[in-house]
Amino acid sequence: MPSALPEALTEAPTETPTEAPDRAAMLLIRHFETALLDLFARGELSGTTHTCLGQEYVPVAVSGLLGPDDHVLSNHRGHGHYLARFDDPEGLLAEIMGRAGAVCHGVGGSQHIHRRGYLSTGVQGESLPVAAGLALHLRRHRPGALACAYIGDGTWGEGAVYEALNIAALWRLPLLVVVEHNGIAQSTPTGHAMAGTVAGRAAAFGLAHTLVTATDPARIRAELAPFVAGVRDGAPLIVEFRTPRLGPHSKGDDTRPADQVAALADWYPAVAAAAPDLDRAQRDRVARVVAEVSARPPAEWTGRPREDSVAGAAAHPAGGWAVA
Amino acid sequence: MPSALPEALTEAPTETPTEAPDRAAMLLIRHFETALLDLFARGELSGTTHTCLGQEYVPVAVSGLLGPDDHVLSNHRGHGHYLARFDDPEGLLAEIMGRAGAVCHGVGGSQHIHRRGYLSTGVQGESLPVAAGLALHLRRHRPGALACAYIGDGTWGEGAVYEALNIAALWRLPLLVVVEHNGIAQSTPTGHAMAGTVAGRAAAFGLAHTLVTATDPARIRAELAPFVAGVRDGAPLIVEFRTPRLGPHSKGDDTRPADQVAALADWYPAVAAAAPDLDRAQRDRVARVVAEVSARPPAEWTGRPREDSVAGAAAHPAGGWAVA
Amino acid sequence: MRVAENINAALHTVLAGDERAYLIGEDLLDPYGGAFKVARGLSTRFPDRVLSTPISESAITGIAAGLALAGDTAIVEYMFADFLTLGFDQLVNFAAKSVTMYGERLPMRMVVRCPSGGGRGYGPTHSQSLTKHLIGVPGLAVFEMSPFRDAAEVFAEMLALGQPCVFVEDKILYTRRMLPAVAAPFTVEVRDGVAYVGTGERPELVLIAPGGMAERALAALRTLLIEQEIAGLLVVPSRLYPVRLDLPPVPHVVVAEDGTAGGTWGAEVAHHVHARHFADLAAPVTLVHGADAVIPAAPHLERHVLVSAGTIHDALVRTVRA
Amino acid sequence: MRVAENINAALHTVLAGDERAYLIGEDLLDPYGGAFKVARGLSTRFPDRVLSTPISESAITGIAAGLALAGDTAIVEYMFADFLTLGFDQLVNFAAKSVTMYGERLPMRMVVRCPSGGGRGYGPTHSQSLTKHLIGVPGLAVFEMSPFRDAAEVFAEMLALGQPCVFVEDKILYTRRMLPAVAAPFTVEVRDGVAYVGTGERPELVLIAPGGMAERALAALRTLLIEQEIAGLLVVPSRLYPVRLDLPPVPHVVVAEDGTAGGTWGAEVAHHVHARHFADLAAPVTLVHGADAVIPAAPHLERHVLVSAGTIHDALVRTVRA
Ligand SMILES: Cc1ncc(C[n+]2csc(CCOP(=O)(O)OP(=O)(O)O)c2C)c(N)n1
Ligand SMILES: Cc1ncc(C[n+]2csc(CCOP(=O)(O)OP(=O)(O)O)c2C)c(N)n1
Ligand SMILES: [Mg+2]
Ligand SMILES: [Mg+2]
Repeated sequence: MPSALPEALTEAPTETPTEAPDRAAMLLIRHFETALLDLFARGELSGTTHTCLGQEYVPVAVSGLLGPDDHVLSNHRGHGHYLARFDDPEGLLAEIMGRAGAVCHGVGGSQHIHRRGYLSTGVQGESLPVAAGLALHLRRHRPGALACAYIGDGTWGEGAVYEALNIAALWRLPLLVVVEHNGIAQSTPTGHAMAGTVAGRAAAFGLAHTLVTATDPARIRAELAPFVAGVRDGAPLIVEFRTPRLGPHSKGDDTRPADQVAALADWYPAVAAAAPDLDRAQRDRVARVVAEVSARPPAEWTGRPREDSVAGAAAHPAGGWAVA
Repeated sequence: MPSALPEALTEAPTETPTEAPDRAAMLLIRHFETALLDLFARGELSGTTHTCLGQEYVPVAVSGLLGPDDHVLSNHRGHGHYLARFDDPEGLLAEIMGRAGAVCHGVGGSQHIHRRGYLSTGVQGESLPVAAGLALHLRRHRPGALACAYIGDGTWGEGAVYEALNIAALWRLPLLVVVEHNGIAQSTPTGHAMAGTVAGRAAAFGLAHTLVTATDPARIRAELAPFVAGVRDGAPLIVEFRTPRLGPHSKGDDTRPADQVAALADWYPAVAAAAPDLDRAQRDRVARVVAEVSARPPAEWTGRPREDSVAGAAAHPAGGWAVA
Repeated sequence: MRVAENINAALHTVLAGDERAYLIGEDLLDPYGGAFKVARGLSTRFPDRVLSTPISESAITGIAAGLALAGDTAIVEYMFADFLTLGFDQLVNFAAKSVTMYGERLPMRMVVRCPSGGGRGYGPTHSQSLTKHLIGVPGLAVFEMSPFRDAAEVFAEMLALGQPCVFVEDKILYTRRMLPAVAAPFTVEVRDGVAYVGTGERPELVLIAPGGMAERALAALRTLLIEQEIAGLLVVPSRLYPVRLDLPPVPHVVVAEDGTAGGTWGAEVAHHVHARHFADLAAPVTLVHGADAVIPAAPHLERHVLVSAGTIHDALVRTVRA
Repeated sequence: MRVAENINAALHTVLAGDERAYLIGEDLLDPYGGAFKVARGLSTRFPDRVLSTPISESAITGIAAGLALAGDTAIVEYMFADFLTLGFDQLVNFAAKSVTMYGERLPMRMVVRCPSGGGRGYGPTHSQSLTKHLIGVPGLAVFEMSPFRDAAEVFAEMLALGQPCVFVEDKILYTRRMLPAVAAPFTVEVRDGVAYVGTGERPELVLIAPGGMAERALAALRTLLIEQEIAGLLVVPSRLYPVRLDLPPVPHVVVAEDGTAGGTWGAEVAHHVHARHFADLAAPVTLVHGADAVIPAAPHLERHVLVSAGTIHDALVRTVRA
């Protein structure tokens, strides 16, 4: 039915990150994500998880432009967003594994994380209106601060995205939308799901748009800095990254031909070759985190529903609830 | 809060319709709408109604481009859409007044009308996805036919509009969107509710767009004919009319300054002066319709819920239902 | 004072007393002041905190949730309750969930106001009472405006809950008097936000109804007393959900509400009553509600599907005599 | 045959037998075949009638309504039932209403399929059972997949109704066998689309549960029989709403379902049962459902809020012994 062809990535990442902290963060995220897929393969993780293999540099670049008062809204593919903002692989892994010390006590899991200045949710498109509300708050109470929402190319299918962009433009909200355009949504190539372009959508609302094809976080930050300053002044911005999704959507569900995936550019081999010690250090760090967190007891949900639950239900030790 | 100023109508209607049937249709709608406001003022109508005073020429122009297999989707301000498609003021007035012979037996009322090839609903934005579905059907079963949806400028606030346009563009659906941009939505000037432009929104999805400022239906049809032929070939089109809303949103709820409303161009005086006999004939026709329909008994709702209603409720003569 | 004015005054109170409070909705600016004029004067007095928006119910609800998560107080005005369906995802899957889904309680001061109900000839998409769809969402409470209780008090209660609340406002009630005089032998007593309208006699039945139904319910009880000499007690809670009711022991309980048949608020109340008062009951709780049908535009057809005082009265008689 | 395969086969049957039938949803194309693989093979076999869409639940639902109004057969696959909230307006305010709001019945062949329920560790927004919100919409019927009934039969029934239907598919059930062998002394009998699983003895109680709960419900009944020597009858309707059940006279009725507390399907069933069987009942209908809480991602926490066979069993014992 769709007439458009899958959109190929027009520019492949080729540069190596120039700054050491960027390399460190990217490697941390890479090894974290790889470790998750391993844990899944070994049956030690349940549920679902979406890794950002290949895209690690995006949040690493963006986070460097954010201050402590800024608010990040993340999505289903959010581990990189979190780790680039907080150096806390333990808290995140514990959340994903449901162990003690989990950022959200194991309730949210991979897709629903909250921490001061950070929030994710798993329903596509929901976050942009919320981001607009946060931006409205920040404009008044933390002038100069912004709300930064990450969304994928596929998320442009959702109407709520447009409702929020329209309002952000009208009200001149300090809203930064980071689009991780990886050419695919679950199994659907962007060309089957998006008519027109992201740039065109920005223009539709009179919003600034910039395309990023670079992959060195330092260079990206330098490119984006003046635009982001504009956001802080009330000019919402859409930053579109062209970036490769190297892994499956979730786990084991990649139906792209292997050669297509293999042809995607990966920043990792070059960085690992250029900084083998750092690579090893981060791999080891993640391995330690995995070992340490795996050994923790299950997370405790202190806020869990109690017997005097408002709906009058009675907790049952076997799980679930019953009302007579 | 909104920074934009109310958008003034950039071009005022000035031409007089050149073709007699167009004049007849426009005058019929004008007198129909005026009669409705009279009936309301006299307390003979209840509920709500939205007249299209000033905008009559839009559906008159558009309907002339439509064939019997085409499907029209109308909205809350739909009397003109209906009367331009069906020469049936009796059926429509009976619907609005809840009298025998009502197109929808008095159930739908002003905002919810269905007739072969025509459907309206009162929830903003709902119609475009439905129109896309109808267009999909028509493409297969009535090649060359199209779905034509009327929406207002304010309706671009709704996310469903964008979801549908994206899909219509991707699937090359024969969808014609007629935007009646009257510079206001209920009490809200377009500049307070729409960032960017309608043209920009069309471009966002790679859709064709054309702006109509003319007011002579014949001239408008000539302008639009090649575009509409494109729609029938699978190139969705957004036609944007700049048109004045001369009357209140509903009844008695116009908060615009009187001089602002008075400054809006009205095609009627010139046409009435140029064709006084036709004007009188249409006024008289409407008066007869009003008299005749007002004398009819109440509409009967043959499909009304019965005692063996699926939910097990029992009808009650005093109205409403009760279940023991 | 009319009910619409009372709600308007409550909004003035909230916005004046809390400089982090916002009102967000469509066509709110003066002189329009919202479709039902409940926002009158607010945009003039609090121009920065009354946000008149595009027609974007989903975004509006999400924006309110964002504000509330940041510690602000967000009140949303839906133009019609019917449009709650458009913001349902933001309300159910985001706002209500956010209070608990991040593992620790995130307090949110957020109220969604929605003009509800038929009787005005607005037709199938502008006349609904959708309360039923809002019942049983973890983290979401539902209240309804009642003529017996100052809206300012209800707003204070809702905001103190620290979780999203829906506030149902009956459109016909807007035009009615607050604290209506109730003719003898009935008197009104309000305890814990619940109005009890009775005769002082020990009631033979209890009739439970939300604020928008109270007038019709009381008319039915009065006829029952006069024609059948049966004393009933009308109970009007302002919090509809979670349900918590303190009822005298009676053999008969009836719940009357607007909204169509099936999955009703009344079924939830009945569940609550059966669980607590089964032994006292001579019959199961009777539910009175609108027909299992769309609400037609024509007034004579609309009457056929909506609940009237007569509907309730006959249900009361049938219940007691069964 | 697994349940997912049975539904897949039913979709093949519908699309093969009706060349106006469409399947519409996200990520449907082969080889992916939908998130839960229920659409497998369909896009290859019916490339023009399997429409894989952008992530646009609202538009998808509206498109289906448009097709259905034009006389086509439209089946929508939601990737997760949780996202019904996004299409709620199109479903409730347009599709369901269209059948009657234009004064004459417009038949619509439209089914919305939605993978529901927890137990997979997907977290708060991908684990819900939202049936409660779909109950009591005029013009909308709700069905649930049951291992005891061929999906093709249910599809035929839904499409014959000529009105929009929601078809709930439990995600855990997908992996289970169709027509599961039931160990003695229980046997299954299906009458009018309702499965009755009993021992042949006169039951002391009736347990009503939708298809996704049937396995846990039967496990609970079995333990009840073995440990307490109490015979129960399990009733598994495939049409959940409108409720119509044919029950033997018993003193105790229990309804078990997924979904959180409050405004449950069970409350609607209870209403139906109380209205018809009050005289036989020794106690009000007992409702078993999930906690009044979000569904956590971590499996050990998720278990705390979901209904297990143990929860049901204990509720049965408490009900009978009370
Ligand atoms: C409303 C909604 N519909 C469907 C899904 C299921 N889903 C999860 S991620 C995803 C694809 C998202 O694609 P994109 O936005 O491009 O992000 P990416 O996964 O490529 O990072 C889908 C369909 C969802 N989470 N929310
Ligand atoms: C979803 C929804 N929200 C709000 C309304 C109330 N409403 C009816 S018409 C209208 C204004 C529509 O403006 P526009 O689209 O410009 O059309 P116009 O009335 O100017 O013809 C509003 C807000 C509605 N009908 N539907
Ligand atoms: Mg993507
Ligand atoms: Mg307008």
